[in-house]
Amino acid sequence: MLSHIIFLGLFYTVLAVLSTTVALSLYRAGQDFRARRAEAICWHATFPDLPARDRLCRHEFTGEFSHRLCDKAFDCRECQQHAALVARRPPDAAPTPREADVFGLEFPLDRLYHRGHAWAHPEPDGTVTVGLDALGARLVAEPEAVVLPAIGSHIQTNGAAWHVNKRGAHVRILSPLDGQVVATGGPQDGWYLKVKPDGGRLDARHLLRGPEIRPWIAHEMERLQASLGPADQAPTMADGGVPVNDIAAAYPEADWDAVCAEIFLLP
Amino acid sequence: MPNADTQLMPRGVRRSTPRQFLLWILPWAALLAFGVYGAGLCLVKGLNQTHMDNRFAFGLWIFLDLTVIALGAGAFFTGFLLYILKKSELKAVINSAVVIGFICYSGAVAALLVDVGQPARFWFTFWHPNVHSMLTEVTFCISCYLTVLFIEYIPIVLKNRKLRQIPSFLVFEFELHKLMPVLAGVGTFLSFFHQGSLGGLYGVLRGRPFAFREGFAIWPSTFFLFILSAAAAGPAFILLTTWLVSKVSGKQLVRPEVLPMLGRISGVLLVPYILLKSIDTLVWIDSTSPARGFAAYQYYAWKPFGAWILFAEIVVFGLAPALILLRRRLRESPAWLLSAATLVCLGIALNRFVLTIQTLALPTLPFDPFMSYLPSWQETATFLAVVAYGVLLYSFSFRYLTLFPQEKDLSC
Amino acid sequence: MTLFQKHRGQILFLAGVAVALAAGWRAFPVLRFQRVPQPVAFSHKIHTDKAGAKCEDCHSLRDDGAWAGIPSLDKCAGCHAQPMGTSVEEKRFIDGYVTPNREIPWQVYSRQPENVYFSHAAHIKLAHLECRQCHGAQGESDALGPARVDRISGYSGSPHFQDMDACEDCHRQRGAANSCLACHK
Amino acid sequence: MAAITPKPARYGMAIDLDRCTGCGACMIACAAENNVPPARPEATPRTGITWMRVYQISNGAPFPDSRAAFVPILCQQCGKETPCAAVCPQEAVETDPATGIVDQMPQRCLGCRYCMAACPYHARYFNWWDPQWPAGMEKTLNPDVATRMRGVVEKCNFCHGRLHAARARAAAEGRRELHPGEYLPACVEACPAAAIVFGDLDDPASEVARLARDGQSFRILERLGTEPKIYYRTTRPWVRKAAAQPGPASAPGKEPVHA
Amino acid sequence: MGFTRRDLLTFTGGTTAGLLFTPVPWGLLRDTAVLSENWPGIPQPLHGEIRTRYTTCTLCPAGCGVRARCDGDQPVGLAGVPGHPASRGVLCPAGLVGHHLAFCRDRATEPLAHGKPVAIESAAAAVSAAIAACGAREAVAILDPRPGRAASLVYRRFLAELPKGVHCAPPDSQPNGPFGIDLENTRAILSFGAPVLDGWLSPGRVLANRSHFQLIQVEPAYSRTASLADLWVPVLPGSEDEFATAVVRALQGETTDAHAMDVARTLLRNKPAIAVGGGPAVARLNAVLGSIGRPGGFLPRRDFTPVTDIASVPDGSIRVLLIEETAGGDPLPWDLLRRKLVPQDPVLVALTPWLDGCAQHADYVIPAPMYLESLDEAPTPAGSTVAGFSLSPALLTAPPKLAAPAGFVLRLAHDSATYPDILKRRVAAIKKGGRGAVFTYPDAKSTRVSDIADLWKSMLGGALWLDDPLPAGTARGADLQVCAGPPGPALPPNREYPLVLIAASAPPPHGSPLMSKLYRESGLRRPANAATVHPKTGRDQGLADGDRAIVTSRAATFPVQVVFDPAVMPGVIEMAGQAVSPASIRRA
Repeated sequence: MLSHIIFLGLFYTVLAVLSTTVALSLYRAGQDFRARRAEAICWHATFPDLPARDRLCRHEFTGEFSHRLCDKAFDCRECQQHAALVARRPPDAAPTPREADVFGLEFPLDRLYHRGHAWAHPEPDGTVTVGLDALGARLVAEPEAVVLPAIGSHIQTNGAAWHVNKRGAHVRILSPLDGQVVATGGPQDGWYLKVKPDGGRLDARHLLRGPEIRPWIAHEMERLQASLGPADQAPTMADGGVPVNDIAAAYPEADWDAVCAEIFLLP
Repeated sequence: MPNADTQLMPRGVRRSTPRQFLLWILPWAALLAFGVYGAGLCLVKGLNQTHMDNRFAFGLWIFLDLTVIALGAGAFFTGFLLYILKKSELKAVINSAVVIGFICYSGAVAALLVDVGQPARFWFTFWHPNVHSMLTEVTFCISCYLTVLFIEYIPIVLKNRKLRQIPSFLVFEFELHKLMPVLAGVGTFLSFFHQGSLGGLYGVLRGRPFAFREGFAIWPSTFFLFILSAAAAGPAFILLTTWLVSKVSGKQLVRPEVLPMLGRISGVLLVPYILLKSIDTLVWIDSTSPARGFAAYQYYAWKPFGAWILFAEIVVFGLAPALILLRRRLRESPAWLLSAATLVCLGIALNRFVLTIQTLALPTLPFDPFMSYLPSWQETATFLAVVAYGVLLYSFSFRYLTLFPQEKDLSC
Repeated sequence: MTLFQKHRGQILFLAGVAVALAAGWRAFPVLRFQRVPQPVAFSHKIHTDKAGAKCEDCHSLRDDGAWAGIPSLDKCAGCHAQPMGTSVEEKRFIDGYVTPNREIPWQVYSRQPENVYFSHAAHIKLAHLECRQCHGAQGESDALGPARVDRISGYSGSPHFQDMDACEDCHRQRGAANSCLACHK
Repeated sequence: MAAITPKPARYGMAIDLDRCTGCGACMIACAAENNVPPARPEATPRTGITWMRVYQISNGAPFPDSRAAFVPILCQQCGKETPCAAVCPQEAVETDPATGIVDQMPQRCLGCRYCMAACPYHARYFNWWDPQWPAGMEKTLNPDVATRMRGVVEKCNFCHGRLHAARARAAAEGRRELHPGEYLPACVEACPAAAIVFGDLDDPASEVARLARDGQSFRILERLGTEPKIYYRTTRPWVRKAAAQPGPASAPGKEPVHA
Repeated sequence: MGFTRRDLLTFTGGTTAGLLFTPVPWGLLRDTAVLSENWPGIPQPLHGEIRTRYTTCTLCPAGCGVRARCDGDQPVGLAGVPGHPASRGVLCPAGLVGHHLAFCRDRATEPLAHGKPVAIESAAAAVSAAIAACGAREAVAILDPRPGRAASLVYRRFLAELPKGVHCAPPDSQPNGPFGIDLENTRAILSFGAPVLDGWLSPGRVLANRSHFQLIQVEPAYSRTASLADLWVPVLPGSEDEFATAVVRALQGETTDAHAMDVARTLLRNKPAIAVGGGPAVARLNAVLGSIGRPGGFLPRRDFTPVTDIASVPDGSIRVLLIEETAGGDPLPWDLLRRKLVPQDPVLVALTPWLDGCAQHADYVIPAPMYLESLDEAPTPAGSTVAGFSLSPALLTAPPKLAAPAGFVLRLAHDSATYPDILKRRVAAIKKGGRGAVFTYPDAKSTRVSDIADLWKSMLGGALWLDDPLPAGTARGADLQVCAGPPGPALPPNREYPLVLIAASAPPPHGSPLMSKLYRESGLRRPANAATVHPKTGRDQGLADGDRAIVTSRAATFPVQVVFDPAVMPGVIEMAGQAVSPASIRRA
């Protein structure tokens, strides 16, 4: 009798544990959706699956580290390391030029850049304009489709802001900020969203700016080059030449899905 | 569209063309179909389709189950090391280990369902369990552990490139993954018991002095030997499969240091196993068997089961690989490493073979002849079906899921 | 409306539960069994009252302790060779069975699997059980109810005879043998 | 409660190997009594069902000095650590405390055959085929024994059907206790040489208990410690040696005993 | 708004959860369990009233009493009749399942003429015509497998009417002539190949007395009897008579043959002793032992009528041969019978329950009732020292169109009497004779015939009549010869046939399917096609244990399976039911 109790006791405990585990994770998943954590989780689930070269810390561009992989999924707001470094940084006196030309790509310096190639520009009226930076724009030049969030919908940092289709590549553009969409544009307008940031003002700690941009884009170019396959005589930037407006068109046989995934941080 | 197939594969890794893949799949699929037909015959016409008989009540299938489950132990032990002992290097193979474990256990359970005379009554064991029977323990633990493996398999599947685009899947996967240590814990607990019980299965047969062993409390010594040997064989088998897969697919799947590490784990566990096994054998020869009136030498009087089996089990397939795997220099050289791993896996198979087949072949009644047995084609087919099923499931998993996270980085 | 919209999920779920409970407790017990009517309208009541018969008169033990079960036709014919009353049923019975001397295909209320062994002798002579303790008030019934046949297993679904647990419990309480082969063969 | 359950018995047998002529009447009577189906065309000694099986053993000496003896092997109804009962995963095997008989319940049996691997006497048999009788012959089945189906294990239960019948007869007379000899397995009744004595080993007055006690008797594989209830007896030393001494006698090279 | 898939899922979830709190899951589980425990389609027994009925076994001459346990009218189990004088409450394996014979294949169920079904009348007419058409020197013969029955009397009468009628019996059908064996008082049996412990006389009687006689088996074969005998004297095949002579000389103190001396000593030490089986020398041996007409030896009985041995019938003399086959008997070798028939269109009539015996060669097949299917008789039990008779009442209902052999012969004789009438007359005769006592099976009591009112009735209830013994010293020396069979053939093995084929005990030609337990499902008895040889002999012939091989003797060749047994005499092949003859064996 006792042996029965012990044996079956153990058995049912095991079953209980298993079912609770599954139930719990289902429940939590539900909770995540209600608490709008889903987007963040998706990004966090995605980030570790990105190849190491995509996960470099921004302070490697500025030379503050010889090699460091980001462990905060590109959310510098949570990173003490970042805070410390920024604090130590001397305020550079020399006024930076208003426009940065990087290998012939315009990166206006009044904009803040997300690692996913979205830029954010705070407007006087408190909204923030969001668009696709020059590199991104040339990758998806004349996209076959653009799926924009509904006006009034909420977007989250590192969550999907909007989607574009290009040559079979389904690209989701990571949002550079948290906020509510107030207006939507498109490729032809040069911007995609106008967003009313949560908490009234844009928290831009995790966005790239000024001197970081050049080394970053350089790195992005290498990745692009790599993903485009063997370096050939095509008119790209590796030789310093100006990238063509529609890179896709220039690389008819490149696996565009892979290229976009590389640059737009798709797993 | 043509690359719907590629749309399902993980990004950043190369996989064979659909044509090549099809060519690889087809023969296995054919084998599976053939085996399923054989198994079907056994289910429809009954076990008279096999060459088992009243003397050879167990045959090829039980041998298959025991071996496969021992080799599948890699899943639980890797999980145990990774999630409980936080040995994070094993991340590189855990997914593969889980899939292999799932394949082994589901295959074994399938074979068992064909093996029993009244499959429709399989649940009676849960309804009227005889808790004193090792087989009850095995049935309960294996069915539970199969569930565990299934749950562990889910996240790997949800991480598929297409499926992960559905946010709810990804979120569920994320939450489930956070609870992995729990599952790993349960899995370890279950595995310890059923690996042991599988050994106990034979250790308790006091009617078969060849297999019978004294033990501690309710467990004969084989109980503990099986746990150890399985834990030792598991990593070795993962090592082997990983190498095999990378050879077949022509890719580097894990960092070079991973396989030697697996080898080392296997070696470290092999030493105590061999030690205990030798002690156990001596005790058995010296007291357990004679106490029941059977001088141990008798067992080895019949061809082909000579004393060489003991030697092979302990020295060739035990001591030798253990020594190889413990020497860093040898471990580092693939040739040594792989041959050692192979020896370990073969050793486990031989050990399970001895316990199942030799035990039944040896006469117990004084006036009883020695029996031999050759499986029928239906039995063999079913056996092969399990293998084919394993290869297929693994091939698909390898093609469409991320079994080796490091592959992506290593591929460029 | 809005309330419904708000708790749509819960309401649907509860509705499901309600339907399940209703089906499970009301419909299932009925659907589970097939009701097979008895071929002849027989009244134990009349036979006990008018004919003053006792159970043992018709349902008897043989010398070897085997149970004779339901009496054969000649037992009936003994009295009903000619109509004793005026009832249509009796006439139908006589014409249908007695005259052509055809055995009555009674539906057994307690049809058990072949491997079940039950000794009436042991329960009557040793345990001194009353018939009604297992068969209920069948002895006083005025009409024979239909036999309930389990649709899946094909054996008796009558409340008294459908479960081994009932036997085991009684055996346990009385300290009677409870090993498998005590009641199986 | 003792009133309800009769005094527990411990049924056993004493088989005189010197009387057995190996005619096989016990095997036939057993099969007929217990509704064991006849062999399928494909059946062999290793797949056939014989709850009672007579083995021929030889003194191993060549012509002309060879002698034969016959050893009937049935379920030895182990009384302690019963190997088959211990291993059955779903309680299809149990030892009846009232009789000491090891019960096998084919209807509960899963057909895993673990018990067969466990039994040192090979006294358990598996139904490799569905039972089949020539047309009309099923009329001759014994009503006291249920037929079995394919895929289950069965074995000798001392003709439990006869025990049921005996008990019913006794009950009809208002008796709980059986008279000695009121219940005999078919093989005992059928043996033309009266080589098998059956009875209650716990009843010191019984013939079987007396035989079990005397020096001539031994049990097969006694040292396994399972307390079998079948006793064998012989005055021929070589028979005793060949049947009692544990460990395989038919060493390789030697001609295997034809059994 | 519509009913979305999500709603459906929620609802289903609800129902599933709800169902767990209803009887549904457990109810279904239980029902499926009961179903899986009792798969349909498995044959199940009947359940009628259990009755006990009695009859007598007619499968062999032993005449054992049978107690049948019947379920309703259907016998479901046979057992011996305790205290039965001939069988001592014992049945042999075949007898224990005799009630299965009726369900065997190869049964003859309707009259056949040249293989085509005919009415019994037309078959009878045709046979009568054939008999009428016989030439003056052409014989009509009836082969009577068991002389001494009422049926035999019917045959004799019928044949007596004919110009040349021969009532003949198979060889050795009356082993000890008018003598029975007083086993109860014998102290030693010197057996020359008689299967003393393997179905000899009536097994029950032999085994009941086994403990108080020494058994010396003189036999080349390693038979069951040889292996269990107190002493086994393996002699070369065919040299049994020599050995008997040697023993005779030893008894007279004339020989120095060690074996013979040894045997002689045993015989002298255990008197009274008898010698059984074998040839003329054995008869002399019995004379020397003084075992004729003495207690513990051969005692004469009343009912003996000598019958022509079919072997001694001149070849080519029989025109019409009616062969009766019993349900249990062995069919005679066909070549022996064929020799006896006239060369031109002989007429062969098989009165048999089986289609696979002589029926294969017969022009007319008259289907006889199977054992237990009709009222039958059992004559004097084999080896009984007094005459005996018992009825074998039917327990089974026979299919239509069957005709008892005696009944058919009555029909040929245009006798209005039926076989039962004949049996009635026999019983009446016994009653009239007033001698002897009747052992009634149900109460296991013996009653003087004179004290029984209705003998027929009590015989029908199962009974054995036994005559009173003859007064001592009535044995006539002239009868001594009948104790002996023909001398064995001398067998000088030659080049063509290096080995000697000898008989091993054979499976019964017909038996219950359950006999498979002995011959196929266990190794207890070797199957009919097993050729057992000494390993050395086998290897010399280039064989291995278990090989398939061909045995060739002068008579025929058989495919066999080789079995090695070191106990077998080197240089011989043991095979079921073969006459002794030179033979060779080679791998198939």
